[in-house]
Amino acid sequence: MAQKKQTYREAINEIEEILDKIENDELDVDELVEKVKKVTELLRFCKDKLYATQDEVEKALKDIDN
Amino acid sequence: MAQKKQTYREAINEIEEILDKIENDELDVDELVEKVKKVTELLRFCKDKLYATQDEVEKALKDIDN
Amino acid sequence: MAQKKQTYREAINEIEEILDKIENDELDVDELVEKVKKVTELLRFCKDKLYATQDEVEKALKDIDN
Amino acid sequence: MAQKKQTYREAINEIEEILDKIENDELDVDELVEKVKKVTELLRFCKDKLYATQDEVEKALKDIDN
Amino acid sequence: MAQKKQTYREAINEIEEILDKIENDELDVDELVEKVKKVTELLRFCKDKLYATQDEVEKALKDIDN
Amino acid sequence: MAQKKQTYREAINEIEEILDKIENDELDVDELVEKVKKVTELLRFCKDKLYATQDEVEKALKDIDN
Amino acid sequence: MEGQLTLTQLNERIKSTLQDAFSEQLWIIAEIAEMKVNRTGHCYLELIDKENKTEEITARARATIWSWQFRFIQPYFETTTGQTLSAGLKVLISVSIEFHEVYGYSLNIKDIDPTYTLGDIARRRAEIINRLSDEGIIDMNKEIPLADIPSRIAIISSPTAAGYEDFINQLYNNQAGYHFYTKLFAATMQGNEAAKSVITALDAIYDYEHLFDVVVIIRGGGSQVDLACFDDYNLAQHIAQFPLPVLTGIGHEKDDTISDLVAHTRLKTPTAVAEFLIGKLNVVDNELETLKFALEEISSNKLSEEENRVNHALRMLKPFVVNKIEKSKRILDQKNMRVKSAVRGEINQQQLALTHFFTALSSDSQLYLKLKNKELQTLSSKATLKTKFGISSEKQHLAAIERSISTGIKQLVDKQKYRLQSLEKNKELVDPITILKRGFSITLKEGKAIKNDSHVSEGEYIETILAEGKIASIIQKKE
Repeated sequence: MAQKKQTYREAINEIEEILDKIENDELDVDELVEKVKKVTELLRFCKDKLYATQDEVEKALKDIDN
Repeated sequence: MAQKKQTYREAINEIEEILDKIENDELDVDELVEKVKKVTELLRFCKDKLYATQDEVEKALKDIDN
Repeated sequence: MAQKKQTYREAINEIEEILDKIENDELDVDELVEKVKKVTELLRFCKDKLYATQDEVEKALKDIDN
Repeated sequence: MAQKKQTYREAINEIEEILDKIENDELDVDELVEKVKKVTELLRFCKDKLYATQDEVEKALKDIDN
Repeated sequence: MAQKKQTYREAINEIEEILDKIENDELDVDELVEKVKKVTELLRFCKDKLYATQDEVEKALKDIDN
Repeated sequence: MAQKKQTYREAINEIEEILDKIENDELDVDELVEKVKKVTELLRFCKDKLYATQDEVEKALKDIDN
Repeated sequence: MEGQLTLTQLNERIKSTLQDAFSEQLWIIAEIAEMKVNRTGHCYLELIDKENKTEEITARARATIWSWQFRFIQPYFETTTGQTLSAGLKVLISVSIEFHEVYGYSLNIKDIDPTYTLGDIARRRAEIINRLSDEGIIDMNKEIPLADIPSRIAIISSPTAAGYEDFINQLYNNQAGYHFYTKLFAATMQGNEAAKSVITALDAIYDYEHLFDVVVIIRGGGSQVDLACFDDYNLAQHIAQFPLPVLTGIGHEKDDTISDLVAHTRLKTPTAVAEFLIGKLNVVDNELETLKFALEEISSNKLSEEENRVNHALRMLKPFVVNKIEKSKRILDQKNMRVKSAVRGEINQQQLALTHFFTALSSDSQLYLKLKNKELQTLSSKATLKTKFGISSEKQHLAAIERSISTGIKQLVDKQKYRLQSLEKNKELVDPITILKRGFSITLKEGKAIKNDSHVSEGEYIETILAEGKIASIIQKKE
């Protein structure tokens, strides 16, 4: 889906935004854990795209007749 | 307690404010004990918060690799 | 006693005031003994307060290191 | 005695007054002896008072150091 | 004697009065002897009084040193 | 004698009166001898009195210096 | 009929006439319509010429290339042009005209100039490129952004081709373990049917466009020179306008085909395409790793920065506090010292003042007494002086009186003497005695001469002096 293609970039943008904030001291220690968790989630999401098998895609491809 | 609601940032600011006052002789002997106690409390609070944060961050980072 | 309520700062100010009077010859010999006694009392009060403060502060500081 | 009630300051003032009179020839020979006696009495009074003061003051000052 | 009650000041005044009279020729030769005798008496009186005063003053001054 | 009671001052006055008369020619030859005799008598009297006075005065003055 | 010729004679005469007319070799341009090589290596061709626009065949000729020549000509041509020497090509050939009595007219090809064919191909390619360009589609496929993670791949390939196998192996055995999704859309990848076949495959993929990130056209293991089909306009048009990025890996080392040109990305071989795709995922993976590393670093920096801050505050606290207390102690000590010195100073000052007063008293009173003494002495000498002066001035007074007495008397006496003298003289004239002797008498009242009767009264006692003797009488009557 088109949205799926965008999500990776968005995820990356969000990660970079958060990293910038941490680096530029715009983030309090209080917020740090939450934000780090958010980044790891996003990274996990992106990595899954690289490594994980998406069954529905596999199935869809199998269904194509040619 | 009210202190629990205090953020790390506020605690650090308060610590630095008190330290400045001690350094710049803006503090009376009368206030000294109280203020030193306050600073030690705040430092303990910050340290605890910092260690907790560190643990959580490390845990989050480990989660990415799994 | 009323003196217990006196702050270190007030004591120092009073010492200073009496000293100024002695130094500027505003004091009669007749008053001298009384004033000197007052000053020594104030000095003693300040010393005691200072040492008490030192003890308390050192205790507080030791607590941090543990 | 009335003299006991006299302050050191008053005594000094009286001494100075008499000395001024002697110096400015405002005194009769007839009065001289009496006045000189008065001054010596006053001086003795002041001296005594001063020594007493000194003793008390030194005692008070020693107390500070202990 | 009445003369003892006379003060140094009165004696001096009388001397000067008599001297004035002698000078101004208001004095008869007839009275001269008597008046001169009077003057010498008065001078003697003054001198004695002065020496006595000096002695007493010195005695008084010595008393202070003791 | 009545003359002894006469004062130096009266004597001098009488002398001068007679002298005035002689000078003003108010005196008859007849009286002259008699008057001259009178004057010499008076002069003698005055001289004696004066020298006696001088002696006594000097004696008195010597007493002052002693 | 005389002069009648046999076919053989005719053909012999044609042959000799042709030989005379075309004794030399000629360079001619023709299109290869057919071409085959027999077992012995001889190459038999059919050459044609076409009307440019109508494509109507305007000439046809058989041609041969003898095997010994073909062995040189063919590789030279093919390596120079990158094209298989095959039907459809336009060629510039050096020919000799042959005429065989039995087989008739044919051309024996001695040489082919590959530069002509090259030019022709280039021209045709340029035409196609111009056309694609004019139609505005030449870069269309390039403009489609390639997905960041192009893992869903539609493959157009011959399923039996070694290149396809290489591609699949390469992709699925990637070291990182990236997961790819592939779907093969089989097509003929060489020969005249190839373009059409690939287009059919593209159309099939088009129906499932949303399931794919990328289309891959690969060919491998086939002839390196059989690429003309990928210069096909129709194929190029399809590729260019395909809504998914098309990657090519059709195995040509030298020039790009037009298909390569319009494709999103042109790669040399199927393996290269696989590497390219893995590389894309690698980039993402690296980016993710970088971000992860950055996250680690930044958050640990942040935390250690904060830890430093806290530790710094902790380290500073003690010295600050100790310093503060020491300072306060010093201040107290200073105050203590100040108290002592001020108090002692004050007492010393007072002592000095008392001593001063005493000295002043003693000197003042002595001075006073001296003054008085002097006054007395002055008075005493004044008394002596004045008394002595008084007496001596009295003496002078007396002396003056004495002097004036003696002078007064002397003058008086002198005066009397003179008077006496003049009287003596007058006496001569008015000597009363003389007069008296003449009978005159002097009447005296109380010793004084009466010169006027007003001086006397009746009954008074008067004396009358005569020249000789005196008469005493009482006045009885005044006349």
